[in-house]
Amino acid sequence: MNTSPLYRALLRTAWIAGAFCVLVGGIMVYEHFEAATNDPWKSPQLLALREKLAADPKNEPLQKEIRQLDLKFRRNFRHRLALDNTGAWLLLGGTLALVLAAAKAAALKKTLPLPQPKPDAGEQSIKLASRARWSLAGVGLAVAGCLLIIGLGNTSVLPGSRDAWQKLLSPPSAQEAPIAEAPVLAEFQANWPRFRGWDGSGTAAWDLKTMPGVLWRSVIPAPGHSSPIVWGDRVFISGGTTNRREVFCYNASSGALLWQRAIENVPGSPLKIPETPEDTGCAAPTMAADGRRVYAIFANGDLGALNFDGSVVWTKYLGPVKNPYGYAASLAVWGDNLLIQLDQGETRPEGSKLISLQGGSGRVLWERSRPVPASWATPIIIDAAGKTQIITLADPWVIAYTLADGNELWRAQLLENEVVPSPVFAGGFVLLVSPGAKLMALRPDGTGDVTKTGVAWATEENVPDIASPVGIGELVFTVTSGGVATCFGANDGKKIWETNLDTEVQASPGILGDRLFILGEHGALVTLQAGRELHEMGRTQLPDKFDASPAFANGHVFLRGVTNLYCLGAADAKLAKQP
Amino acid sequence: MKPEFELFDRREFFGVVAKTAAVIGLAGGAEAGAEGQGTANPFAYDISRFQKTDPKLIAYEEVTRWPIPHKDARRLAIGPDDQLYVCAGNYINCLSRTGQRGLELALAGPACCVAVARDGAIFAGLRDHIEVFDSKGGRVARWESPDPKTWFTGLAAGGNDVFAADARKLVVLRYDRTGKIAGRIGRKDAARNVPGFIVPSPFLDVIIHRDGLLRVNNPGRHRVEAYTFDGDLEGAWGKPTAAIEGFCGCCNPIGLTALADGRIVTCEKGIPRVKIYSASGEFESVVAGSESFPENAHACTDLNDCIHGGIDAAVDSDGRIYILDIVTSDVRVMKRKG
Amino acid sequence: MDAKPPVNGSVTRRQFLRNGARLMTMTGLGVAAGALATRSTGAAWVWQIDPAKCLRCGNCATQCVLEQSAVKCVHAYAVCGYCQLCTGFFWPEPNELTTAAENQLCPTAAIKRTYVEDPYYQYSIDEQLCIGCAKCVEGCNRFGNGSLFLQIRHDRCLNCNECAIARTCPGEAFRRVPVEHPYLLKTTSR
Amino acid sequence: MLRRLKFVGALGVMLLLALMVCAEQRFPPPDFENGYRLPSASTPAARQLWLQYADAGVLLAALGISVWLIYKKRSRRGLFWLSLFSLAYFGFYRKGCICPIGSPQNIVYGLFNPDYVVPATVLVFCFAPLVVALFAGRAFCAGVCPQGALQDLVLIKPVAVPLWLEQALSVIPYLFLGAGLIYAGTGTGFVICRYDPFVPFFRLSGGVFILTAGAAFLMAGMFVGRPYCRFLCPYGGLLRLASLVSKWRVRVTPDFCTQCRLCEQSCPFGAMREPAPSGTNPKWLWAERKRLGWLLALLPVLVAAGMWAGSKLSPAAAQLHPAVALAERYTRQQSHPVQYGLMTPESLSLQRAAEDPKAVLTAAADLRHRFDLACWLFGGWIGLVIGLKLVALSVRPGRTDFEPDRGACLACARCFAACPNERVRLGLMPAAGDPAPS
Repeated sequence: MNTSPLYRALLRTAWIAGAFCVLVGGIMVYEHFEAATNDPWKSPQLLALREKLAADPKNEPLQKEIRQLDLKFRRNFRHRLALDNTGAWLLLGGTLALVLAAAKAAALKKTLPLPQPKPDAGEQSIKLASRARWSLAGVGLAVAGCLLIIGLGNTSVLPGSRDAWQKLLSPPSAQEAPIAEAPVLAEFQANWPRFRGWDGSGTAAWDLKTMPGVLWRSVIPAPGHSSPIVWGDRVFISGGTTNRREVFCYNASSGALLWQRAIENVPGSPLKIPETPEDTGCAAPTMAADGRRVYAIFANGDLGALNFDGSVVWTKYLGPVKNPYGYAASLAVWGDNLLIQLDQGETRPEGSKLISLQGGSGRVLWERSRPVPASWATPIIIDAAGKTQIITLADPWVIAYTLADGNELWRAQLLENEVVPSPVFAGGFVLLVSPGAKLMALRPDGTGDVTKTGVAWATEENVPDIASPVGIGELVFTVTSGGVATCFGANDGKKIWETNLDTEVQASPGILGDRLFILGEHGALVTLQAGRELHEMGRTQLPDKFDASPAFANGHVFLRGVTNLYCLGAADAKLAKQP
Repeated sequence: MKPEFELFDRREFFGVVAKTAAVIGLAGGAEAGAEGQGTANPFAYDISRFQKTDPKLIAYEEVTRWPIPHKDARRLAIGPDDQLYVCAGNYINCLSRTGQRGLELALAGPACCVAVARDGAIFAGLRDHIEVFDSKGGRVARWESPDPKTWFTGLAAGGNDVFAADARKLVVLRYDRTGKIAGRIGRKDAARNVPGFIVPSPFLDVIIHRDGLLRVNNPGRHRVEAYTFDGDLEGAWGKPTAAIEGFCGCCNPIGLTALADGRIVTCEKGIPRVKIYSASGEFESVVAGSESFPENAHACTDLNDCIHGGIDAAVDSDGRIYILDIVTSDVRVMKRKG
Repeated sequence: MDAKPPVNGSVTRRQFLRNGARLMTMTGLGVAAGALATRSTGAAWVWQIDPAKCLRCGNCATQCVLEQSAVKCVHAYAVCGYCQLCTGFFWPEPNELTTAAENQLCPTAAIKRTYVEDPYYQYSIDEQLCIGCAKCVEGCNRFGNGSLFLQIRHDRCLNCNECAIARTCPGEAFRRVPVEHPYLLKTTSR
Repeated sequence: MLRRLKFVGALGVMLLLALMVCAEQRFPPPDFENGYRLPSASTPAARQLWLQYADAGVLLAALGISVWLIYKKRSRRGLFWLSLFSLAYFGFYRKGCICPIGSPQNIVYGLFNPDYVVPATVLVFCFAPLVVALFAGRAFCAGVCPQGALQDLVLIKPVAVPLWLEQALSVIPYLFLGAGLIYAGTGTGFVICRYDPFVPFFRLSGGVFILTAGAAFLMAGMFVGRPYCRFLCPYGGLLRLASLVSKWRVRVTPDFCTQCRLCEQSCPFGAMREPAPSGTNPKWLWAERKRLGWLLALLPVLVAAGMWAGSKLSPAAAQLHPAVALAERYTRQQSHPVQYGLMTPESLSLQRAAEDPKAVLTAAADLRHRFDLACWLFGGWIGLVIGLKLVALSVRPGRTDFEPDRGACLACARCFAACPNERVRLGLMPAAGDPAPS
């Protein structure tokens, strides 16, 4: 070991310089982390004192304490900056000394090269080269592996492929295109696109000729009171509970469950939804379809649009719905407009509104606030007095709006307490029910306040409180929840006949051809002659409870029971397989 | 939905592995040091405490709300027959109680303020002059201001006087019904110990209170000052604080109106809120807190500073308060609760 | 002088390849440099903050490579309202309108408040103390005329090729400005 | 044309109006009575433009001196003092930026980003060392680069790095170069500058992460010669490629080599190559030629594999771009909302994105397409680098003397002193006997 004094001196200076650098470095690192709490803006102590001062402003000692503490922290902060600056230069000087001393010491101990004979130089270089090649191949593999791992572990939520981007970036324009070939009115009439048929009248023109029998029956996986809607060979119903709400699609001829899709992750919709009253449940509003999409709304304010294949087009949260018994007004659809009567509020109006959306994109076309509390009736759209009018019922106002821009046409103060039965347009009149009080016929051609002038006739006999009326030609039929069916004259309101079906009735009656179908709550399907003479044509008992109104489409009657969906048709049709 | 019991699904598992691999990989190495810092900003200017109003204090609720015909609104006033006069853009619109559009006065320049006398005469304050219209909308007279740099931002029409608040020359001019200037109120005057107005942004307002005194807001001093018709300062109240009982920011209140029983309604911007004080200045209740003016509050937060915010209020004969939101250009009708 | 001068004066194959490659690289570099040179205006760039885009997020105080950030608050006196209660100087809930520590918003007391005349006060920034945290900028913009704003001070800034703050700025407020006009001052309140 | 003029005119008027409205809303400053005059904001000037041109001049001069010291004067001491000067001037005075190592990013950013004009000084700093390397090898690394000088200074006891490890590690500079250029081209940022371990020392301040990295490199630099230059510096990769085809090359001996092997261990950077025995043994020759054939055939396969692996990288690599990161956070926020603190960068940027989400997403889409292409190229580049290195290792160099490897040699002139002929040239040794005829 070369122990010349110079070498030992150099070694010692190197060690001292090294220790000095480590010391200064240590102090600076300590200062850096220790400052985490006592900088003037970060120190929790100072913030707490300020909160206390805000509570009682005149506290002198507290003010003095804050000022001293603030000054101390600010002085520490300046001190720390100065320390860092000098520390940096000290570190620089220290490392310079360390390096020079060490380099000089190493230079002293430098051994001169003594090349030894290398007999196998050739083979060695070839062996080294091949090992180098293998290590290079190893590096290549490692890098490729890294690339793949990073690629696979990609937690990016943005779409990967180009067309996924297209869909993300241009949802609205994509919908504009199919507007051109929106289904024509006849197609709406041929199907059952919304609650009680295309115009909400509960009637269908074709006839069944014989008493219908059950063709198939399918289990409904989720509870709900929404009526079935039918388009083409598909039947759609909605169901759900507070933690999951879904849309189900069945094949109309076989009853097979084609798909079910949950309406979830609706932007803005709270995860935990408030309890809805048990008898209404979450899925009371009936869905709507416009030939390209189906729309479903639920009691917690979630609204979803789905394609016929079940893929979600758009979802929207309409805000918390404050409805004492649970929101139940069904959706209405006309061309590409989707209408929602969102009435809210216990006894006073709380943000009730009528919203018109564009079906394709969910864009709000217009929105009108309504001076009414919560209601449960479904709006209907009629062509009367040269305008397409939307008739809405609520307590106390019946209001008509124009479909195009939602301006108010006329209003009448005729209703009170819980308005459940929906309006019907029959015999040139708008028939509306003030539950348990009056059945009235209103002329839809007025403007402004028509409370006194608009009512054609009114009757207090056998007024329904839940089921909506149904009319055909000159006759109007109603059913009370106690089971009393009555027939009135459409132009004068005179009672023609009445009968007691001795079964409670929740569902609204419907007319198929010339048969009046009344669906009892405990499964009794009663068929009466829809004419001036009372004549019961038949009664079948179904093993279920029924609250939802029937749907008539492509030759069948669809009924939604509490547990099953039933399809009834002409008895001689071949008995489809039971699922 | 991801079942809870599973620690994390396949994609996240690969995410974790990728993060470790990424740290050694180049792309990842770069990412390690790049992203901003933790979830808290130690320098955040936190006034969220003042943006939530104690529900017990809120005494009014919104009945309805309708948009106003033009953008760029500034002031509104109530006429004798409860008609609403809104000045927005170069127009003054008269709206019925239900928001239907009635009379529209087109003016040469931006309409800054409006007042309607008991006999129906409409006084429209433009930047530097006042135009007088009869109740049918016919132009009757044009009153010039004494100084070209005048900027009228508040008008009050009394029996036989009209008071015009000039935010630029910091004075309230007193006109008589013929248009002659009968006096100047509020100018800095040590002898009459009037401290003078501080008006950093163009919001000076004047109302004629039922107790016969004027009420003028002094936004820079965060006070409401009471003056006689001849300009003697009778008293002033107001405390500069963001807390609910004071006036927040650099220059509030920006709008005044009075209820039938003499209580005063104040409007503030920055933290947009409308409050009610007793005639002598004790804080009483809140008409609408900052949470019901989200767009207005936002107008002051993002990039442009607070010159686009602002609110004005007016009261009709049966106590309903109409609040004009300058940012959303709509009028809200507030009715006392219960 | 290559390893061993070629015997017959002709150029060896390896050397020919090398000359060809060199020529190609030279032309490549020439083309790239030419393309860029035609657009180059001889100017050089320095970093600056656009006050209209600054979101006052506090990154300027913590992300700069320098211990004490090169970003400071600058006061546009022409825009200032000289308010007695300056919301950039005082806490939102000031105890009273004095320069006592408990009323001041600035964590390092870098704003000097001097009386001009009733009722006006002048507010000026002490750059030694300011750490560029933008608390006063937010206060002034939120309630006042917005006369306080952040700027990079070019007597302190090292002009890194990629500014460490620009990388994490949420408002993308940093951009390169010519060396001769290194500031984006606020003259009117926009 | 006229239509567009009308449109621009209308736009102008509208803007003027908007300004007028805003300005009209705002008051001019209050008019003071006591003669107070508005102070004006101080605007200290940035570093003068001519100083930057002076830096470019100093760079060219230093390069000239370095070439002269290596080829004419052949003086190690001269290079040592030149590197000290460079450390002081380019490092501690100029604080590093914009240095040749970072400048390729500015060039690529300028090429792919029309609104960034590359300053002339950056062109000089990027191309001058490369052009010099095309003629005289890595003269820049020898004495002009401050980072190199700093590591040279701390080199105490060089340890030889085994060839297989050196070859493996020397792939990293090209990875870093590739990543740096694709991130610059796509406008993400300058990662080479961001992760330069020595610039914080010149600035005397920096983040804890980067300072510890710098200290670690210096510690390593005491025993492994210039670790950053050999195993990480991307510009070093470019200079290495340029010096492979340089006109002149550094030679240990001033005239001829007697294979005395005295200079074999003299190179601290492992760049010394001994003469390769002529390939007379047929057994070896045939195997080598077959291997070379296979490796050349493997090259396109490696490039294709690299491209495939690279394309997988694009979504992850794109997340580094602030605009793509914002779009990711915005989309993730829609499905799983996260509560960020008040006025934190994340919440503020989300607020800004919420004002016009479509623009944010379209921008992210364009960037993702650019990243797809860039990562595809990056993968191919890695495959190419590895393929070429494998080929280079299986080609038999015809060497007769001890001479430094063209690419690896940093022209630090340490090996000159080890050569007896050099000592003779310097007159330190008498000429021993007659030299072998050349």
